[in-house]
Amino acid sequence: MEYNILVGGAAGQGIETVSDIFEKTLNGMGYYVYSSKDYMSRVKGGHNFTQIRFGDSPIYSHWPFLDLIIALDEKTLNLHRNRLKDDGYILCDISIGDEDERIIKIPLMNIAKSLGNPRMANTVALGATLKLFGINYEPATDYLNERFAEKLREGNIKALKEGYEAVSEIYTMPKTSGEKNILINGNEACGLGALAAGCAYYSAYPMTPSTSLMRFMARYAEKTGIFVEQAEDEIAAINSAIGASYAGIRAMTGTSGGGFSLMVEALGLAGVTETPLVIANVQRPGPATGLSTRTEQSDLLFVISAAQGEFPRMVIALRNTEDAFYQTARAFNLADEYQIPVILLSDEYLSDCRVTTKPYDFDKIIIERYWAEKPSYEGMFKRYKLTSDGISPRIFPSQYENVYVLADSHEHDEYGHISEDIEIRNNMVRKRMKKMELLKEELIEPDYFGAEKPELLLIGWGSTYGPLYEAIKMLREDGIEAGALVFGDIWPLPQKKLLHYCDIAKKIINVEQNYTGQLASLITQQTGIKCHGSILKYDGRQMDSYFIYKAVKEGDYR
Amino acid sequence: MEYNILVGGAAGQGIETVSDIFEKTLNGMGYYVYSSKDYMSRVKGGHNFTQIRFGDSPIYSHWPFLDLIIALDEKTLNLHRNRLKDDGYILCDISIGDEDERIIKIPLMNIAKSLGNPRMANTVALGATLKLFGINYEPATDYLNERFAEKLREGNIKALKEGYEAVSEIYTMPKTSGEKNILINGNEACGLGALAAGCAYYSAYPMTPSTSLMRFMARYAEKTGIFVEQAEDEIAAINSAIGASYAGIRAMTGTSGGGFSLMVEALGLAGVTETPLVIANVQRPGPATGLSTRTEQSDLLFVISAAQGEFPRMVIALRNTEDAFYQTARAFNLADEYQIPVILLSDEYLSDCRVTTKPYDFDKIIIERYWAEKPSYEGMFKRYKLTSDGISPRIFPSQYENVYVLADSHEHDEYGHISEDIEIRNNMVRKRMKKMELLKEELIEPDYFGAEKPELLLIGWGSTYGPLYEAIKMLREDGIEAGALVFGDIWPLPQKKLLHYCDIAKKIINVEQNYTGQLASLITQQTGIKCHGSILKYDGRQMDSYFIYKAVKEGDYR
Amino acid sequence: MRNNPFHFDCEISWCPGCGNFGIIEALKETLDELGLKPHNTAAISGIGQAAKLPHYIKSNGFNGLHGRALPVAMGVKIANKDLVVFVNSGDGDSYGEGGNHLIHNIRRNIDVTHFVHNNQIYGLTKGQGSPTTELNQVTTMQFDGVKSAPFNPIAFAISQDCSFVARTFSGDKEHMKAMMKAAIQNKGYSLLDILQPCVTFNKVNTFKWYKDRIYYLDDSYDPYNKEEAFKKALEWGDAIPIGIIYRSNKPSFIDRFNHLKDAEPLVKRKWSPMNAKAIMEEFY
Amino acid sequence: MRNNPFHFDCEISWCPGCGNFGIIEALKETLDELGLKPHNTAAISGIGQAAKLPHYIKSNGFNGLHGRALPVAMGVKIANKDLVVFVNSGDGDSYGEGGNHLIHNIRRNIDVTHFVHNNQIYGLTKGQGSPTTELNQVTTMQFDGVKSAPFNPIAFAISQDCSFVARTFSGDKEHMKAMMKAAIQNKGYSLLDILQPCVTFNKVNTFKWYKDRIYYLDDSYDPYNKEEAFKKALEWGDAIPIGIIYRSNKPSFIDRFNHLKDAEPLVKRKWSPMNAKAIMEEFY
Ligand SMILES: Cc1ncc(C[n+]2csc(CCOP(=O)(O)OP(=O)(O)O)c2C)c(N)n1
Ligand SMILES: Cc1ncc(C[n+]2csc(CCOP(=O)(O)OP(=O)(O)O)c2C)c(N)n1
Ligand code: SF4
Ligand code: SF4
Ligand SMILES: [Mg+2]
Ligand SMILES: [Mg+2]
Repeated sequence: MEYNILVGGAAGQGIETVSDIFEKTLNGMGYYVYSSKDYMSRVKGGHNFTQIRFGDSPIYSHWPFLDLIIALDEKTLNLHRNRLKDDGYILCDISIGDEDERIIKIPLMNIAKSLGNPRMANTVALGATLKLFGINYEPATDYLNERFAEKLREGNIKALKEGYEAVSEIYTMPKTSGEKNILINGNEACGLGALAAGCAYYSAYPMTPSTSLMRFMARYAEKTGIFVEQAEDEIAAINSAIGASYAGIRAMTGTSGGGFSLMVEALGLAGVTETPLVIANVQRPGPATGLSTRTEQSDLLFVISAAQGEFPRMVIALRNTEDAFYQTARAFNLADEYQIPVILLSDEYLSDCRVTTKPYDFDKIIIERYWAEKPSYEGMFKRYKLTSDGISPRIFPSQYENVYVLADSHEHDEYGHISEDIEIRNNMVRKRMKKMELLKEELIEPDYFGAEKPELLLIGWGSTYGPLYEAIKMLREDGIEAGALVFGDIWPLPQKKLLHYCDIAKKIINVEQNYTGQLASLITQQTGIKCHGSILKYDGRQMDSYFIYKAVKEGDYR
Repeated sequence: MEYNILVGGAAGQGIETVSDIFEKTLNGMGYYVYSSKDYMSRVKGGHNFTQIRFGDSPIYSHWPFLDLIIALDEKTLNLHRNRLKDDGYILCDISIGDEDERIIKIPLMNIAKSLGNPRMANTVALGATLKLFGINYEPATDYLNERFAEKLREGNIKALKEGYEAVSEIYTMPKTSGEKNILINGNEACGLGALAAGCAYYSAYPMTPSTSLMRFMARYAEKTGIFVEQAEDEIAAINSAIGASYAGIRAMTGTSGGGFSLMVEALGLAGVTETPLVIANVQRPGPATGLSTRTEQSDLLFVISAAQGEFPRMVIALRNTEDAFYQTARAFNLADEYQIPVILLSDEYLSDCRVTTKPYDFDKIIIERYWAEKPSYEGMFKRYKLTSDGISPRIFPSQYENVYVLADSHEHDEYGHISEDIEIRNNMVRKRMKKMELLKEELIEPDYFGAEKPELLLIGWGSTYGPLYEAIKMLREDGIEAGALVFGDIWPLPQKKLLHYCDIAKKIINVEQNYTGQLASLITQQTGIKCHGSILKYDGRQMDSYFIYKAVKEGDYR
Repeated sequence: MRNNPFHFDCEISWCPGCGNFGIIEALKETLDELGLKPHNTAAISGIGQAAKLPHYIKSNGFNGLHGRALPVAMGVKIANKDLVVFVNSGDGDSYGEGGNHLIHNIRRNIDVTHFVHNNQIYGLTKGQGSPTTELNQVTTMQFDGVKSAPFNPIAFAISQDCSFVARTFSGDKEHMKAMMKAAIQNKGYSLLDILQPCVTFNKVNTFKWYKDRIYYLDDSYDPYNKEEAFKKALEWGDAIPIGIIYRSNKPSFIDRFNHLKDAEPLVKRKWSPMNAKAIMEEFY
Repeated sequence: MRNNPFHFDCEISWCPGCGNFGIIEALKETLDELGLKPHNTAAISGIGQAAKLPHYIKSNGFNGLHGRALPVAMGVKIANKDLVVFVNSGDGDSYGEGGNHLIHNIRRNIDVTHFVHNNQIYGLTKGQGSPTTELNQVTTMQFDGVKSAPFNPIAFAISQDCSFVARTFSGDKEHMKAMMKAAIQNKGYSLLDILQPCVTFNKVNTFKWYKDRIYYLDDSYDPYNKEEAFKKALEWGDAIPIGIIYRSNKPSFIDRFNHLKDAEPLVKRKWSPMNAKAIMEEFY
């Protein structure tokens, strides 16, 4: 059993307060919550909304049909009404809305005004919403207290209560498991994973939708003792992280596409100097500035081939809030073990999705630094020693008395000294590229769910995981022998399951949040396999499970 | 009939003077000259050399076996001796060399010193070389006069003559056709193509091996009336070129991989604003600083997918000095017609190769700007008008009275105003990407040479053109049914000939100057075709025709 | 305003009360009073709240990348020196991401007017510290306060002998207009730093904060005196001078090129392949 | 020199007579005389002739990208504040490609010493104008002379209240050493601009040219006076002051963070996943 509600209004009207507190209340009660955001690139005005889906079992995607719309303005009412279920309701101020009997009008503004602050209309709406679901408002008062400064608290709590009184209960809530779960979004989960992995240096430059990751790190910097810096630009952000990593601490940077573009040269620097580095690219639609606050999966081929020359790297697409934590933590170990840059590909959708998530098991996180022992010699360390597996011993400056270490962006000899020698060049290229082979052994195969022998195989990556998961469930309920393969580790491309299921399936369809079908290209490039159709969306709004389900059912793919 | 000579020494010893004048003399006489350079990333010292191959018919590649080595130092003698033919000779100073009867020792240093300037030893060697081939030294004296300042002229001419007298003729020169050809290298040809196309703005930041292209443009700036600027960094270089192009003049930038990395964000800017732009990426080996003065073809996949988001672009690989001129000029028309960035992929080898080339036919160059007519309305121009072919009418600021034009890096409406509307987004993405389809109609198929029905198909791109051309000739002389397909236009990938010949050939081998076989990947990605083997070289030194020939003969590919 | 040819009736996404409104009004009036027409001006910007300005005005315009307005402006000006080219961008855009272009365009003295909407904060990305945010100020990103000393754009520009350096305040339209006019009329790179309250994210540097602190440079002040100007540039805090702080006379960038100086704008020239043919002769 | 622990016997690819030789000698002696050991120092650089220095000295080192030495140096210093971190890079690297990092690291006052080998030219790429090349100087790229006014690094650094700003000359080893020592000892960002003749490509600013023009600041000069320092910074041409031109006392970047200031270097700390577990509590 589940409900879908939408809270909408202009930027600055306080949608965030309503949704945040409502979600926390539900999660605290033991419900499963899945909330996703849609907002414009402006600070005030325009139209923003949050969709909250919740129920008594895990939820994997947002959903198009609504039980309740909380319309803080008229636009919300007009824009989303067509998605309201026949038995749904709209909650709004008395000043708007028509005769539709599904509209519940309450004097949001008047109540707020009468309490001395018209800006509290949203809190009134929150109170009313809680009541509609028959939820005790006590926890919400605590959250209001946390959220607001002293002087605003009393008013807001009154507003909450008056809203609560203004309507009567209409929904029956299911029983809850009573489980204690966390409610976290993709960027927070990613940041928490980084902190768990012992990331001690985070430098970045603000860029939506990666800013909240940086903000998360900044918020906990003092508490965890790490260093977080807003750099002057993305170039400084990544180069300084490389410096920190060279000097021995775990370092990370995060950005979105435009910032990643500026980091490309230094990505190669990490590659050739063999400096571990974790880079989060939280994708948004391009090209260039594109749609700053929206979502897309269109940087895949870019990050795989970014930077001049050839060097090993790993790309991990984050699929959900579990991945965002565990894979981020894993990325640091991989970066250290192979001395490579590891790119985490996230996107706005995932970064902003707040989902009820099983508490992370910190015992599963192991920090492995792979430092070399003290060498038997003094002086210059053989940082780029030729070894059979391509991995050279690594130490940090001053780690051992009388041993020092040089890193270099040119082709270099085993000591890191510039070299133009043919044999050294060949050996160094091979040494570095050998790590690519080792990486292939490390890969986590994509998740597969669905029929054991699928006739229809959907292939996706990253944040379409949840929507695909639910879509497959629906398709199978309709008797379709479908399955989906969703990539997390994506470069190098794991191929075992891919070859297995492609062999079985009659029809292969790639499902991606971009125009050109980048994963499909990558799969053809790596295996020769061609998809037979594509379900693509590139308007900056994430496809939901129903969208995929419907596209499959209606054969709506090209 | 042809000869191969090598001039070697330390940076600063004047190899350049010897080779430059020797080559010009030969070219002026009507011979075909093909000279390639090998130099270190330093200003003085080290070891540099130039190989000059010349004869009475066109030459396409450098060649490993030498008829004559002009050793300005002992290193040259030791390093290249193993490549000397049994009937070859080494010309050097009396102070070096052993008893090998192939060594012709002359007192280069003593002669130069006796003329008052030991640095003229190279000119003495030049004189001797001319004599060995029985070439009149008069033209060389003219070149010396052009090259040197007044006060150095007399000494150098004396040095030339004394060198000339110091040896006697040993080689017979073939007859020349008497044809008048130009002697030009890849960067000069590219620059000349840009000037012919009416490029009026060139901004760049120095980076080997693209610096000489910039220098070419700078040298002729005043003469041609164009603007050339050394920008503060590559980011400024490309952004200002975009500004100039928006404002209505043809603009270009050039760089090498590291600089291209910094330009990536602005590449997307050209893409989304639909501003024509020509970018030359003169490749060198990476990753990062890599080998600054050497050659590689390892930026192919990078430039194809560089920048966040998806937008149309075209990539043309320059194959030789003909291409460098004509394709550069063509790039400007394509950029203007489709309002896209066009990337020219060159490399150090081509940029530094100086080749006897048929004079360019300037009548073939047509400048097409594709400006729109004056609109029927005043006010804001519909710069991004939705049209059936995806190409919107374009005007420049102040082109028409009371009409003004806006370009924007966000997703935008037809006027260029920021828009987050779903329908506009979808239409704009489709509009832009439609141009990709039109581009496919424009493509020039790769050059094919060899057997009509090849058993063995070699596939290459860019500057391996010449080496492949000669290799195929040799293989066919050995009775092998071989052919080669060499791509110039490479993105979008032309497929007609590719599919045709791949269908016929039993074995397909990609031949590339990189480690991973990037063209092979691209071909698989686009067509599903897989190569059966690869001939790859990634030590920064270009493969010659013999290298390819031998690799094929010995089955030396993986 | 309705008769102003630069006025554009459109939805503006700035927050109500934002200092940017005053700036755009002053700018439109200035352009009109200078007798300019929208097709002869080019409004260039980067990314940020300020940088949305080209969308809200009738003019040629190029809204480019964050931090990269100046290079675009330079390209535009070189292509067509008859255009009046100005940049409107934020303090983050101009002094942060774009810092390097600031240095080098001052060196060039390209004839472009740079209006920096200096709200001492990153507005569009929601309140992070900018290069001009006060030391120790707590922001949405700097939980423990900003740790870098604020950038002083005025002192910086003077140190590089910028040909026109001024400061104005978005709360005083007439002063803004006077400064804008002088800046546009300067033949060379002009930096006009505009104190612009961000009512949403900068709760320190409010309208009142600026209002209480600014004072006007009067006629007795000589902007051509570099050392005095430098002293003025260091004033901040209790008393903030506004007006033209420094000027120097020197040729603008384009006028340093013999072949561009008195010639037609490049965009008006006819380009023919034959232009280059003579060069080929040198390669025989 | 043979006993100097920083001395490294290796082939050096600089041109004979290059001003860089003097600088590296002075640097090695300075480091030794300060009692440092190669494993406690970190030589960071970008790309250029000067930037090859980390290859010619015994020390930890990081030879990164063109223009990006400062960010790397900052990362290194933050990771391990016990290391003595210095940058050796060219004028192109430091003031051209890397200009933005210069601005913002001065603002930070990160405890890194920046030795700019200022030969007023791009050496490694063969003689193009650099940000400090004189106006109108003809170079291998600027056939008609440089068109941008030279960047004044000293005035610039003073304008941003840099905590240590000095100039020295590669022809005077003792002066260089004194300046290097003072620069390294300054707890904060120190800019030492070193006049370094490029014998191959800069035929204007030769050893003699510098020698004839430099004069030494004596004890009567007070580097703590910003306005005086600014005046000094403007001197160039016939008389070029060398010495410590400006200083100011302020906390170094790391010391502005409570949790870093008196703590162990980050690299010496033990990092455990449990460090983060408490944070998860906030998400229930
Ligand atoms: C390369 C890049 N990095 C980051 C961003 C994100 N971004 C957009 S505007 C902005 C800062 C805006 O601050 P400011 O320039 O002061 O303008 P304001 O909004 O305050 O007017 C940032 C960081 C971007 N668009 N591009
Ligand atoms: C991104 C990038 N752009 C350009 C270059 C090419 N490059 C190498 S060194 C250099 C300039 C060197 O000048 P400077 O910093 O003054 O050092 P110098 O050689 O004079 O010591 C340039 C432009 C590069 N390596 N990387
Ligand atoms: S956030 Fe600040 S700068 Fe941006 S529009 Fe609102 S008030 Fe203006
Ligand atoms: S080119 Fe100039 S800076 Fe470079 S090594 Fe030679 S003399 Fe020194
Ligand atoms: Mg701002
Ligand atoms: Mg230099």
